[in-house]
Amino acid sequence: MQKFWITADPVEINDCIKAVVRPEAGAISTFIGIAREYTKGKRTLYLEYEAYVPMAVKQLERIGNEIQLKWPEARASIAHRIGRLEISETAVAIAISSPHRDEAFQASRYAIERIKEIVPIWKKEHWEDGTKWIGDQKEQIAYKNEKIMEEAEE
Amino acid sequence: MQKFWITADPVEINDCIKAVVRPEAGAISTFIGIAREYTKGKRTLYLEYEAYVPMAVKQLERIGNEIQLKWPEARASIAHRIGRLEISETAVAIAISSPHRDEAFQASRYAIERIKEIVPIWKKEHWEDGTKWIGDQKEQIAYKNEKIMEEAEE
Amino acid sequence: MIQVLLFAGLKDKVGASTLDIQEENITIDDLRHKHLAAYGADNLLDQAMVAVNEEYAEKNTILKKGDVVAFVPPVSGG
Amino acid sequence: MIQVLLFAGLKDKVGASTLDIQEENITIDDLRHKHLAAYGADNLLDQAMVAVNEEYAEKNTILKKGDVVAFVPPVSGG
Repeated sequence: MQKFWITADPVEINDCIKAVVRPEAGAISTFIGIAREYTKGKRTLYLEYEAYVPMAVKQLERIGNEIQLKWPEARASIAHRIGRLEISETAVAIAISSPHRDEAFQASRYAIERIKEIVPIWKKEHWEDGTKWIGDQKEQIAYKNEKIMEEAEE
Repeated sequence: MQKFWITADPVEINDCIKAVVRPEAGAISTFIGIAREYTKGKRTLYLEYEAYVPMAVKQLERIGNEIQLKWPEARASIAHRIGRLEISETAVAIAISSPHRDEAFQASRYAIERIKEIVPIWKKEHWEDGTKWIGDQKEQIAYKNEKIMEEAEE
Repeated sequence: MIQVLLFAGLKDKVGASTLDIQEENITIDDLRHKHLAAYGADNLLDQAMVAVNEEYAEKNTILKKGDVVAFVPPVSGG
Repeated sequence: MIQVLLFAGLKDKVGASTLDIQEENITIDDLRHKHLAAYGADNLLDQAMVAVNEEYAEKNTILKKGDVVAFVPPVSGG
């Protein structure tokens, strides 16, 4: 079963859940990122996501491997949507299963933070008065390539 | 729309998600507790849950209110199954929506911890060699009624 | 009359999920010692929280006619 | 030949999502300064990470014939 994918079709959290359910699991933590209409009072009409698809899939798989190293009993599945998203549609869906809830919560939080750091996917806001590619959200002047590569070798 | 309920029918996380999706939400954190087959090597055949239903619903609603006090922009929905559950079936489903992910994660973690403290629901393990009502998981000798009541008044 | 509700292991031990007790204006503790001592469920009752009319209550709460008092064993939902 | 991939704001600025460049045995930095300086996208290129054949790479990596180098602007998925 596919566990990490990028798709132009609607993303359904149950597909990620099905990919991680197993008899040893007692807890599933999921995270769903959805298109928000209002950000600080400004209205978004819709979102557009673009990805470097084959690399993005590899990076999602890498996050899954990192999770399994950090929390050996946890299993992850992640799907990310691309193309045009209407308000409240799912952009990203993450499901983590584990025997107990603590690791599941930690790993799902870890997954979304890593997605926002290393997965080549970009969001474009479409407002009433214009558009903008979003990026550099952490206000880093330049990316720290070295740091990302070191982490990959851990 | 119903946001807090106890049911003998299968619980579907999407029903909780639908109850909390709104235009202001950019993040949904969910938690799903499922029937685990193996606990420390011991095999569970199936689980049985019993609830003091009207009070359990009130306590779930109370948890929803507590969440809205602690995280004003978060909204919660919680469903708990009762009766017989086969392995990997959902016992509890929690969905929290909020504008940003931090509160969503915190509130879903809070919800499951509070369920395990104050909601009158009991689990019975059915093993190959017997059965047992589970309780006193935190190894408290006696319940701290006073503490629970103080928290209710906060 | 006061209605007593019992659950899970406590229900199994007592052998009933409800008991109707002909009392009023009595504390939960007094009701327990007067009417529930015979069931050999003291340990389970010690561990239980109590609720009156679906809200958690102190064990010195005075029960009135028609009240429903529930003994709530340590919960294990989730 | 080396293929260059561009995304998001960088793609819009350069006006292309792929560029085919007749080079080999050249570092990413040198390729950038020699072939991409004309597009007025220096700020965006400064901010970008780079990947070679779908893996993140250092900017002093030497590109070989047939390599695919991607300039990855600050990501904003999730």
